[in-house]
Amino acid sequence: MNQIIKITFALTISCVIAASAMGLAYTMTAKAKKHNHHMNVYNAMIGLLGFGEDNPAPSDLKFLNVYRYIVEDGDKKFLGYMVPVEKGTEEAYEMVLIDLEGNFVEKLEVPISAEKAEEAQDRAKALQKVLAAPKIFAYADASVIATSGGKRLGYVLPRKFPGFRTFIHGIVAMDPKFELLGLEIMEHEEDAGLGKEIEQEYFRNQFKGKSYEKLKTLEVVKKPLPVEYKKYLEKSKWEEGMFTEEQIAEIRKQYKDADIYAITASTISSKAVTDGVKNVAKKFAYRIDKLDSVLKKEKIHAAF
Amino acid sequence: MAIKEKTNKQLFVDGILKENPIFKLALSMCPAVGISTSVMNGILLGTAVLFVQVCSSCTISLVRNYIHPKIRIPTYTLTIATWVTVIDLVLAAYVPVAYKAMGLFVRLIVAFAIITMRLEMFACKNPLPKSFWDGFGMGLGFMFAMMTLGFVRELLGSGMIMGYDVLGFKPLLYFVLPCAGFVTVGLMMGFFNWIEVVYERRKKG
Amino acid sequence: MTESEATTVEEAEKAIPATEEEEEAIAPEAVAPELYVSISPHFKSKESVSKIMWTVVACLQPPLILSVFIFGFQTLIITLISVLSCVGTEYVSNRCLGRPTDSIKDGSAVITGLLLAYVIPPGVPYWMPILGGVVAIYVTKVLMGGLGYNMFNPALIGRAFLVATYPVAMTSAWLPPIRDASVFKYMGAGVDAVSTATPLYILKHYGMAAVIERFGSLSVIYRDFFIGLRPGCIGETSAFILIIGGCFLIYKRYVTWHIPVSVIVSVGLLTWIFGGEKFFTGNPLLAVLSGGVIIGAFFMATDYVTSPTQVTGKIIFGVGVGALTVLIRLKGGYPEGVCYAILLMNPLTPALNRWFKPKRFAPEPEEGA
Amino acid sequence: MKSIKSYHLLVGVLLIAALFLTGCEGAGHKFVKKTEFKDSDKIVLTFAGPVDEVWATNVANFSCYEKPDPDIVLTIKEAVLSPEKTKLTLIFEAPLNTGEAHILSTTNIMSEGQDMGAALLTVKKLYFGVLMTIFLGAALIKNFVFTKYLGLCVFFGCSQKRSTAIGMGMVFTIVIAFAATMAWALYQFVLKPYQLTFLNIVVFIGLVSLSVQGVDTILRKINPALFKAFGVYLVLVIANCIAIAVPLILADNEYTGWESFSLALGAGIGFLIALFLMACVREKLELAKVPPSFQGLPIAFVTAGLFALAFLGFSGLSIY
Repeated sequence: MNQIIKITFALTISCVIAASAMGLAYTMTAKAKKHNHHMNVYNAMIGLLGFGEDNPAPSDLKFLNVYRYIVEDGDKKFLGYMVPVEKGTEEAYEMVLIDLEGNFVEKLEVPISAEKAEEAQDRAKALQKVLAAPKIFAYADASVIATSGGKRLGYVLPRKFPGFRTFIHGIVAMDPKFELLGLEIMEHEEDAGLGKEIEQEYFRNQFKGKSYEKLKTLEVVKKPLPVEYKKYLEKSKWEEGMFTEEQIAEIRKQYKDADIYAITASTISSKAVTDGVKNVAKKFAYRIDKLDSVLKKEKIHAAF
Repeated sequence: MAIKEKTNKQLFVDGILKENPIFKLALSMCPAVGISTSVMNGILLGTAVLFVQVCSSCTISLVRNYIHPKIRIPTYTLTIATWVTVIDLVLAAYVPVAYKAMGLFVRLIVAFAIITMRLEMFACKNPLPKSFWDGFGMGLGFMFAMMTLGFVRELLGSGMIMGYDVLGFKPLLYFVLPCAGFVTVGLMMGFFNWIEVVYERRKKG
Repeated sequence: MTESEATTVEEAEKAIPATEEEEEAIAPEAVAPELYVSISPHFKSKESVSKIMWTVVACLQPPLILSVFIFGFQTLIITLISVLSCVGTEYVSNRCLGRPTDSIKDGSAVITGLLLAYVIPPGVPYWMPILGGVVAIYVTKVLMGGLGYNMFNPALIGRAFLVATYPVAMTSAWLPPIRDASVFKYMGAGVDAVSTATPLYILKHYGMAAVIERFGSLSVIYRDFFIGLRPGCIGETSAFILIIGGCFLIYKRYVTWHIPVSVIVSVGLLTWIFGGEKFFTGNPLLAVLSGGVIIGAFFMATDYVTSPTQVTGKIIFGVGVGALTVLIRLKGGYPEGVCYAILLMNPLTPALNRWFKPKRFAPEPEEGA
Repeated sequence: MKSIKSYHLLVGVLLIAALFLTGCEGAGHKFVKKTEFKDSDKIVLTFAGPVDEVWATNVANFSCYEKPDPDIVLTIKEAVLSPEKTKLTLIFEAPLNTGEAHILSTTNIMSEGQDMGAALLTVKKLYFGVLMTIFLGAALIKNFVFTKYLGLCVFFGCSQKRSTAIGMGMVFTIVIAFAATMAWALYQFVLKPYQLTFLNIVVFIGLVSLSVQGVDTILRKINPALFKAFGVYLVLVIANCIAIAVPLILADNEYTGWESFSLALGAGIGFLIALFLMACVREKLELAKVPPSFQGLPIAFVTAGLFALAFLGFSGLSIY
């Protein structure tokens, strides 16, 4: 009996010590982790918009989040956009309900601060207050609109789409005319040596600069990637004087309307990414048009 | 076993060569096969294992007189799990790129046989400095083995070393594929056995 | 990739370290009169192993000759390189290990070389079969203890290795058959310049209609595929010649009919059931004639060492190969699955042998384990 | 134990797998028997009776969208009715995202002049199919041993003899299925809501040890014979990294309860298969004249590498 008490006591003590050590580590790292994640996404977005060391981002660059929800009221369905609006100097959020045909339905103020709006749980709590019982809402996705000096610089869309193995998490960036600014692959589980090549610059950068018209009919071709084009696409490997301005302009012109060259022996992964990007861009372009016209008509002063 | 008479230096060197956790003791094979696709991966996971091994060894060595023999193993597990959690959190917070590269394996350090084994065989019987050197040697031995494997696989598989293109082409894609890990480890083990035979022969002759 | 060898210190001392290409090793065989324990198969006929092997080699010649007329002269070169690579690896590694080098005379390395060449596309670069041969012989056979001990079919391991290492060449270096008797047509031609797609690839990705569009009406397809006029691996295309060779082996009783028949029947049957839009609408004849079913059934799955010895075991083995082939073909990531199906069934051989051993008349011994 | 021969077990496993494979499906509307995806761009509707051809082949009668995108109606290119008029195939312009549920609404269904009412159908991959995919994925396609390299210490330690391999594999399967399901519950209902996810590692490894202890006690009481045969392997389960990897994976991927169970069962069966195959080969290898410096573990590793090469054949396999 004595022994049991002794063992239990020892175990409890060690568990408490271990738990507090882990708790301490957790509290010390939690903030850094969040900040890191935030910076990671932020840097990816900045990079996609074309800013970098030699082309610093403007100081008034802002990323504004638009959250899309699906709202059900009985058997009626609406799209709910939670948009940041200008209200004096402060930023506030409004929920704009739009029916499936794109007509305005309702406008609701969401009591939430800009900081808290980034947390899914806080958003849900705030929305619960304005979208009362019979209405059900479900989060769909978030789109980021980059603005500077009151003008839109581009759209950044973090999305996931099906790949060859599992889902691919990527970020698609478009300019206000829906021309593709770039593609970043964040997470995926494609095969090493094969589908994994989708993270390579020579594949991702092929999407850069494709016009919206071209994008709609973008295909994957099973042809070897031209050597010169590949060199051009691998921007991080550029050396001083490798390309003259004219050469760059010429390559850009030559391949502007080219289809996507498939990764050798991984046509399925290449096609999955291409289809995913196509889908993301098409859906977003369609929706932002509808949303814009509603905002204009209803005189809602969105922050973007 | 003559472990107890060994000096600190011997303990350290043995961990790297004679009792190399991967090539000699054949423990903790999972990461050796799994993520030894590049030298960098080897260094990263090696550092993590080194940290956990040294910290756990020191902890156990410090409290070795207070551990009740009946709950020895649970205590080891708890100690290792705590240190693994700590390094897991730290890596995720400060070196997210490395954390992503290693995936699940950082957290799986908790199930690596080598660490538990060193605690049971060495740290619970020896004072702090000795346990420290033993743990340090074992950790470095693990790192060394991982780096060797990573070197072979990275060079043959993608023609690169530490991410730098040295060959300019990819000689044998097979070696970066998951399935190559087994064959590489098997061949390397055979190679080390052979080296040992040659070494012994030289010493005798 | 440096592999090495040595027995004991004393023996190693006597040995001269020999270095060659990728293997270096020392250690002569400890030659001592010993009780020879051999695992199955135990041959009781008058036929020696080497006679059987050389007969198989002879049976494998017609497909080679035909392939020269179908795909051009370079198939002969590829085959020669592959055979030389296999025999060379066997010789060098046995020499280094101190094993008797006359084992290359038994012809098994030649068979491996031939089969390896027969299951790679005709448009691959010439150095590729060298690599395949080294892996096939050294890793699969020599390391496992030589002839009779390999667990997997060496030629197929060679192929699987090449597919994993050079997926692009191994899945796209197909050539369209030559119909104008110009055997030097593709010599030196780049792969991309002439590459085409195999019927199974077209079937998997574009459907039956595309196959018919590409190769002509069904009756033409059956005729051409039976003769061997289709894109495919070097030695697998001609069902007709392979069947004649296989039947000769069966007639000589070097192999029994169980495995080939069960493989072919199960592939046909399962494709018929599951291969179409609806159940029972698949095309069994096309499934058997395209891809490597025939060569796999007659020459690979029947390999003495890696297939069961008893009738029940043989049939289960064959059906397993057929089922896995159809599974990979219809649902898997590759258009053809014969190679992997055989490789996946090979390790089951010892278990099948044990489960279906012939009835013993003596009382069952106590299980020691 | 003596009466159970190893191939009986194999047959049993196959039978269970076959049972799993024959699932049944529900419906969304009384006249619609079945809705399913086909290929990448088709949805097939099966009706309880023949429908009017004029109604069925008019694509304007159907509208379909992905569940999270109700505002974007997918374009249907063509509707094809089967000769017996009960099966309608809707062909879409673009490939569908079959991972997502689709909502398909129809105008009033016309069957032999009768109006059967409008239908609002949900088309999604069968939940059972999802479970099977997870199960087969863990057991074959992404076999933990041959493609994820986990549990190798136990894999090489216990694959010398077939009887050991089967014993270890079965014990492991039972323990992992039990532990992973518990881990899932604990993670979903305790750790996540209270934001204690940083305790994952400790809690999961504790749970595995507890399950081992639990199975040990239960087995000892209920079936001493079985315990005598399998008891030795129980301790080894803790040393197997698959046992800790499975709970971590299902926590990372937010699996549901059934999905977690399938994953754990698949992982266990996959481990059993790997052990069994390896044991078959290693028994034979013992008689082989393997070069001396490769004897033992090195050759076992090379063999495992060849297995992994053969298992590549399963890559990309998608049954559902």
